[in-house]
Amino acid sequence: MSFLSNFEWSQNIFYLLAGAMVFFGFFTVVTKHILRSAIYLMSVLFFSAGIYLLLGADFLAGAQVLIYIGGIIVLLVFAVMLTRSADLAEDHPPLTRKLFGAAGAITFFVVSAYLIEQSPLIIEKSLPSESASIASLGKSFVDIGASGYALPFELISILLLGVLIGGAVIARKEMRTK
Amino acid sequence: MGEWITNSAWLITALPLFSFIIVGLFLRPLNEKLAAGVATASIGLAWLSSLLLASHYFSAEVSAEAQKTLIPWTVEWLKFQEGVTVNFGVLLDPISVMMLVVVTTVSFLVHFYSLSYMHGESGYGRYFTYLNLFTFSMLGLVVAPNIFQTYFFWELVGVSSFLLIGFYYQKPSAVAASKKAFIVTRFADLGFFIGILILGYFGFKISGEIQTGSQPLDYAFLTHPEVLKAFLNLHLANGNSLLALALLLVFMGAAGKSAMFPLHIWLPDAMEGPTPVSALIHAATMVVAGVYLVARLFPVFSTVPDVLTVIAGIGLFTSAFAAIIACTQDDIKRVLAFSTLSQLGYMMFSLGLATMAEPLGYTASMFHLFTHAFFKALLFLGAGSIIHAVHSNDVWEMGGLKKKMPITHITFAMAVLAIAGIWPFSGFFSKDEILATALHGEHYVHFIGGLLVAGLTAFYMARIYFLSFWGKARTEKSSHAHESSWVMLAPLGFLALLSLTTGFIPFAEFVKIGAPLQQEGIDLHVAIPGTLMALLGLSLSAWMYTGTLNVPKKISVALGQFYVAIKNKFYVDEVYSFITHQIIFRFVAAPVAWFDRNVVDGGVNLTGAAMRGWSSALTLIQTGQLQTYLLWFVFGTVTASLLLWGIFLGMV
Amino acid sequence: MGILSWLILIPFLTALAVIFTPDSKKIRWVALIGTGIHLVVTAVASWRYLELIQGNFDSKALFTQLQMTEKLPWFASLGIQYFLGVDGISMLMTILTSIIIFTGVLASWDVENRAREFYSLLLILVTGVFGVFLSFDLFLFFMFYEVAVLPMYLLIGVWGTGPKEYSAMKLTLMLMVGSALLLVGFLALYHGSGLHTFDFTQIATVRFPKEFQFWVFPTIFIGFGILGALYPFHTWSPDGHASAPTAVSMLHAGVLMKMGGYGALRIAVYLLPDGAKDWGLFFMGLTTINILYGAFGAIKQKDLKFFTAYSSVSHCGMVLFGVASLNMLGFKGAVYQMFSHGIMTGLFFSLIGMVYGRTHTRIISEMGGIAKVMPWLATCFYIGGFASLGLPGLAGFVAESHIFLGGFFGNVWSDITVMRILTILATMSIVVTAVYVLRGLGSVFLGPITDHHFDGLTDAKLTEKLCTGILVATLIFAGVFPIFMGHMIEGSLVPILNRLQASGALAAIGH
Amino acid sequence: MLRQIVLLSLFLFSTGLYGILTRRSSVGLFIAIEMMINAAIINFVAFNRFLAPSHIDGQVMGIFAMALAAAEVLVGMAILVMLFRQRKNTDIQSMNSLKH
Amino acid sequence: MNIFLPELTVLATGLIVLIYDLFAIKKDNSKFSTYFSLLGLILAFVLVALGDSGQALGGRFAVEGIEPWFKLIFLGSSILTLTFTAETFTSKAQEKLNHPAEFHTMMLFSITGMMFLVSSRDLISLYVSLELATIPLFLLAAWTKNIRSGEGSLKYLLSGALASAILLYGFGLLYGLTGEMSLAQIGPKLTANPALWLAAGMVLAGVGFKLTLFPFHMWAPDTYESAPTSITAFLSVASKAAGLALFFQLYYRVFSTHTLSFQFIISLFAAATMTLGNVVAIKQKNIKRFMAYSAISQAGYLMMGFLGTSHESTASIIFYLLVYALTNLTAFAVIVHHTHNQDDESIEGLRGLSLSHPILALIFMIALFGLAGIPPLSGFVGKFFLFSVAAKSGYYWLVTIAALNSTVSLYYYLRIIRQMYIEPLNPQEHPMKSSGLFKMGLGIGVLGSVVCGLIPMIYEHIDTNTIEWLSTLHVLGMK
Repeated sequence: MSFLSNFEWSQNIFYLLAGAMVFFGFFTVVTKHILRSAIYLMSVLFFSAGIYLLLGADFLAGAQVLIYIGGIIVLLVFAVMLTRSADLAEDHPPLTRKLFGAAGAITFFVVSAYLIEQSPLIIEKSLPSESASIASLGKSFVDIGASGYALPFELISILLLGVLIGGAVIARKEMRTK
Repeated sequence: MGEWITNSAWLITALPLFSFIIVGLFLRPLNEKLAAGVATASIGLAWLSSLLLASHYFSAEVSAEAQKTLIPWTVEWLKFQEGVTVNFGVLLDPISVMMLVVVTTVSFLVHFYSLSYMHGESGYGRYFTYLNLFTFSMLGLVVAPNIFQTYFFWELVGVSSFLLIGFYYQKPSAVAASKKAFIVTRFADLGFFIGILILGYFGFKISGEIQTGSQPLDYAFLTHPEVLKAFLNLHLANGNSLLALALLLVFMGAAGKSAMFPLHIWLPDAMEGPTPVSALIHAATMVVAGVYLVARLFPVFSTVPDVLTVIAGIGLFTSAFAAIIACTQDDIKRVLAFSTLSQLGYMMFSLGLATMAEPLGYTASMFHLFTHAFFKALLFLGAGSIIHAVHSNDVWEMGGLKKKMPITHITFAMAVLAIAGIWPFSGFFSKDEILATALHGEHYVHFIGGLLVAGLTAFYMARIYFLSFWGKARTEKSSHAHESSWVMLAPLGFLALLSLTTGFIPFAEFVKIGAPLQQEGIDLHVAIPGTLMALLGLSLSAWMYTGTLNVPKKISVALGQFYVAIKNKFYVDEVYSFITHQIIFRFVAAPVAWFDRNVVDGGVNLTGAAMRGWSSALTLIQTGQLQTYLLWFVFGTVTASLLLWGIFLGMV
Repeated sequence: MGILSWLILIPFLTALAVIFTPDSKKIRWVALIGTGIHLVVTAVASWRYLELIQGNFDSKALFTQLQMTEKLPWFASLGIQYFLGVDGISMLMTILTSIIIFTGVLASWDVENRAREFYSLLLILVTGVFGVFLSFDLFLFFMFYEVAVLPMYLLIGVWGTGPKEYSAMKLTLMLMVGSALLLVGFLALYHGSGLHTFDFTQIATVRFPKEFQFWVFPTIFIGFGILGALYPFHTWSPDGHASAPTAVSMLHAGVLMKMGGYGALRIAVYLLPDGAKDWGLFFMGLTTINILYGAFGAIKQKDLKFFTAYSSVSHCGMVLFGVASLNMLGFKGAVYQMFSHGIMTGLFFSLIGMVYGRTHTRIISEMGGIAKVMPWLATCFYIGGFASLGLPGLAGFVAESHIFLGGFFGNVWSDITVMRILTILATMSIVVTAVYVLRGLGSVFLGPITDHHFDGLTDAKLTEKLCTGILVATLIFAGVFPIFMGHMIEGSLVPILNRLQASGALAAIGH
Repeated sequence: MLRQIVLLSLFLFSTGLYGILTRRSSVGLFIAIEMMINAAIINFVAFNRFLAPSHIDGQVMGIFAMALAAAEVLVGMAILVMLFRQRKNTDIQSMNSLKH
Repeated sequence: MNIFLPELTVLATGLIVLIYDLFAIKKDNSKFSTYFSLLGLILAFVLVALGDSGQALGGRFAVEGIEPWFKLIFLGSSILTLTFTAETFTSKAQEKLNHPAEFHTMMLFSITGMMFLVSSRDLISLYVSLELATIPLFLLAAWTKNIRSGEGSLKYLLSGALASAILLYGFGLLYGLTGEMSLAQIGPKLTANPALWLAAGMVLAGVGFKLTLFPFHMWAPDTYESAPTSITAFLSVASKAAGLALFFQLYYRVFSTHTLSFQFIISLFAAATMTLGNVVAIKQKNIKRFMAYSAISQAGYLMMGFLGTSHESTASIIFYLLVYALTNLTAFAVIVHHTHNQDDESIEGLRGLSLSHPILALIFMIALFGLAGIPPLSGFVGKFFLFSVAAKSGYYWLVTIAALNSTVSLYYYLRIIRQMYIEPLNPQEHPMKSSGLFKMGLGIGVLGSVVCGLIPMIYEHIDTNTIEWLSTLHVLGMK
């Protein structure tokens, strides 16, 4: 997937994707209907998968589409259906809540942006065309050497197992009636 | 033989202490009679040994060297600090031996007298214990070699008088009187203590430069000539001499104990105590402690003449003031109390007039103290025997006791003549000497005042004599009064004998100070006017109080308001109680108690309440809204980053 | 295990013994035996101490001479040791505490309600007090200091009377604020000295800079002052004592408040001489208010315990007055006053407990003329009263004359005229004390019996006679033979004085 | 290019933040959280690509972050369902019974 | 292989308990799962205590210096928590816990996460183990499955999600600034620039959430109040210890060269947290919410330890954490026992406990005095060392605030002791019998909270470990 290597061509694709993401991102949090917001989130995730491709992380893009869009969005939609919040009256929070929320988010954005802009990010001068291959990614999951990440891989498996069991216990309807 | 007596002089003081402990702790609960007996015996022993000591001390070969003061026994009581140590001990010099004799004599007689007077009273044993304690502390005061020991026993005397005045603690008036006596004398002792502080500090400074081999508070040190010179050139910030201030403060203590004018209010009320107590304490011993202190420090006082003039002034005023009031009192013991006040005034002003150059006043005052102790004790004991018989103090309820109580009558009469200053009796000689000092020192005001007071004394003494003994029994109680038992009469007789003979003792040889005295014998220029005034007083009183008693009524009506004022002792007591109750208690003690409860305490409660208020305010930020929590979270992160960045840039 | 550790351990073991005695009737006997043994051991210790020093001390000493010391490393990496030692002052204070706890147990002879916890808490409190007087390591000192303060809450809260929760809470919190100040002060000392040790005989070798001393001295002095009833911080004492049961207020006023004076002298003045010089006059002024304020406050009190509490505020003010006058007389007076006031207040509160046990009221106006019915208690009360107004022949006079003389002699570093004026004001307290003592005692004991069902009251039982007898005997002994105490404490005060002079210009007082 | 990506991820993060702070429905909150985590992952991938292309640490972190996000949402939904069964609504702003 | 042993034992126990539950015949198997989990935890505890330091997975997993102490605290607090939760499965109170097997598995997984958190040496495993430690707790907080615990756990979850998102972003920035993932490399490469401080702020937020520091503590009271009491105990001790372990990893490894500029912000956080915790606790009525605020104030005291620059400061943090864990768990043991038997969470419910259950009241009093920092208990010794550390680096104003705060804390602890000792007996108080396990747990707790302060060995041991640990890291100015 080296066609992304020439630079200025990928630049405009990036702007396209970024624009879409900004547009849909904004609407996810602003729309009144919860279902529409889930859909917008899906499109934001989709475009971010595009950016991963742009950045050469193609496995990650695939994983993104699979896990995020396939898993989480479906889960969210199920949750919306289960809690019948779809026919919930428009979810419009009180004005004070909005103002405070906006103030918080904007200050966060401005401060972080300013601080990040101020700091010199060390950029690798030579941009090697060949991005890391999927094989090396897979190997790193099981490599117990210094550069490998076998440990987190195991931990993730334990966590997911635990969460599944726990989630089941919590979500299940209790046997004896209250 | 001589040394043995003087060296065992401490025994005189120790005897009452041992008997106090034995009687107080062990005998009293066992059997009261035995306790009283032991107490009286120990004082008797002390009396005999003091007589022995006096005879030895004033015998020919010892008194050859003038005023030889010796300290036979001393022990280190407390080392305050390097240069300031207080030793307790016994100091023998003419006035202290004289006082030893006076105190032990009167104390023994009062003990003996009380055996029967207090018979049947509840707390009989307790009474004798307190009497022993008093005698011990009085003797301790008398023989003190330094001013600190004087102060030590000064307070103990105050406490024992408190205990004895308040002996009938069931009677509210006795309780109030004892409390008043203690507090007033305590207030005076405050001045005395501050005086000691000043003398102590500057004495310590001076003892640094001048080596006298004695501690700063010892009398030997204070009366040492160089030390006095050093003291004199110490001046206060405002210029007048420091020694004057110290001595004035010491005099304040003396004035309190000897009930001089401003601090005299406690003595009349002290009559609430049993009469033998008044005889011992408020006639012969305690009240003269002030005069004794001034006499003891006389060499120091003489270096600051204007303090002496102050003393003389107060002395004269007190004697006149008391004499006037005495004429209007109805309670026989109150009259005697005021007469004591006036005689003390006599002694004080005679001391005030004396100087080292012509020290007649000093000897006169001591002589008067000596004689007065005996006839005033006799008067009190006589009055005691009357009250014992008539069961009331009021002179108007007595009358016609001449026939019923012959011995008391005779002895009482002799005492009246003695105090009036009629020739053969001792009062004449000592009063004459005082008037002589006033005359020779050209202190005409004091001389005339003295004469007037002599007249008044004769008048009021005769008044109570005639009212109680002459005429017919005015009340039913006095009609069947009968003579007291011999146990009470024997002391009266002995004291009467003493008031007859003591006049003739050549006092000047024994007790003298400073330059030797020139003239001898009785000075007619003084004797004649004195006796005339006395006779005038006696006759006036005879005229008024023997016949139909309407003359005094007419006079009292004539004097009107002035008479009422005198009768109420010029309202001095009311002024004092106003000051203490209305001003001190209402405007100082109560506000302090209130201030503490509300303001200081309130302050603490306020902080507590503020904390609780702050806490309930702070709980409100926990609104329960998750999104508010998250808002805090975000702002927390932002501020943390900015702060860290700020610190890094060195801004914050 | 030296004798000093035994002094701390015996009360603790007695407390355990009390907790585990099966029969509740025997508890008080166990407590009595325990404190009795302690009294004997203290006597042995003080006898040995007197032998060790034989009354001679080198007057040029700059550091406290400790006897019978015990040193065990505890948290060695921080320089904390289990370091016990004794010098004249702490020996005297141990004797005082031992007497007070023995008589305290006697005075609370008929505590029935949960006696087991009462006695064990009381004994734990006393263990803390002994620990404070005997330890010479700041950390250990502070640990025992708080162990001594904390049982007060439960003792007053459970067994007290009147608004007991409020006063227990106020008392504990104010004393803990005091100990918070002390904590800051001790840490400042520990880190300021740079010696990495809490042992304050070593910290004494360090000359702290002046500005450092300027702020550390008041922190520590006020920290101790709060316990020693310094003027604005004394408000816990009237409430605390009024609500506390007899033995607790005996211990508290008699001993705990002395820890304040002891600490001020031992730590604040000894370790921070320059600070003491800067602040000496200020605290002298504050304590003068303390003395007069306590005295005047006591006149108008209605409750007998408030009356005694205000009088102890005034007397403790004298202790701190003596400490603040920064000269040998003032220090000696302060230590005498600590001892004499300890015994005096112990006597007072035990008697009030006994009177309350009979008349079931502490309001002065409700009682009258009960001397007729209980002569022994009345006499002891009067002896206590006379001791408190400074009658010669009793302990109070010796202490007061020292303090006032010390105040008058003044010191080189503060303005002498101001000191003299303050001393004269303080001396006036002897009159005011006389007024309130005689007024209070007079209206309670003398005069006709006001309330007829007082007629049947009984006089002191054997235990009560023993308790008051011991205290009265000590008062008289200390008053008549001050030489005995003089030898004991003179040697240990000299170093404190030399350090004051050494740090200042060498103008010794007087000569 | 890197700065733009970081800015973009920051913008996404802040919009997610806005979503969390204002949304009434709980599911909306989870949606916002997903967006924030996604922004963080973009960051990681971008840094990996531009700063340390030789290693693939950033991408590994991305994958693990996704897994964790999934786990988080799962737990969230479980609790939400249990809560919904009893409260019958999922409005987060009405859940303030626990306060002060 | 052997340095993984403790973690693996805990994991294995979790799995075995789970599998046993699947196949066990359907009777109340809470007995088995409790005892088996206890066995596993004790075994792990012994393995950690005896195990030696070393590295594995090429430096990704290491056990050095002070870290075993963290593991001991995690395991110790979970053992104690299990001793007093044993009875909650069978209690009749409204807060009865069911599904014991899953409960224990969740807890064991969370402990594994904590242990890995301590030993992981790179950002990824750090973040994953943090999540593994926290997420099971969200579920455990909702275990009683009623509205209250649901709301509480939801708040906990959402705050946790935001915190982990911000932390993730912070880690991203750290990665962005250095291009490294392993902590050992990031530290030296971190040059001071604004983005570093943004990352530091975000890290502080993440840690603050776990440690309940001032602006990030808001979730704690609500979650502590609504969660099952034993989980509240676990949260207040183990999860706080995990937060501290996380901050240790980042403060001493990642920001090791910038520790000085952290000092001021840490002192602000410490002062704010302890003051808020103490002041608000005065007014609390519910015992669990009260313990929440008390735990918040304790976090404030803990932060004071970071102000020092000598080995004593780190040693005193660990020592105080150990003492706090023991004392807090003893207090919670009594609270759990009381709330489950009387089914009453208010402080008034404790009225007259000293009359009905003298020993229980005495132990609770000892625990409260330990928390308040009263001698001779080890709470006092721990607090004293912490204050001494802050005083050493000149923060006298903070020491004064802390000392006054502990006096305020004494006020509200005494208010509870007053309920127990001074108030008359609570009429509905019916006698409570305690199981052997509960007594044993209580005994350990009380013994620990009294003995740790008196015998110096524990502190000395921690101190030597710290010196050795600090020598391996070259932290700015640390010796």
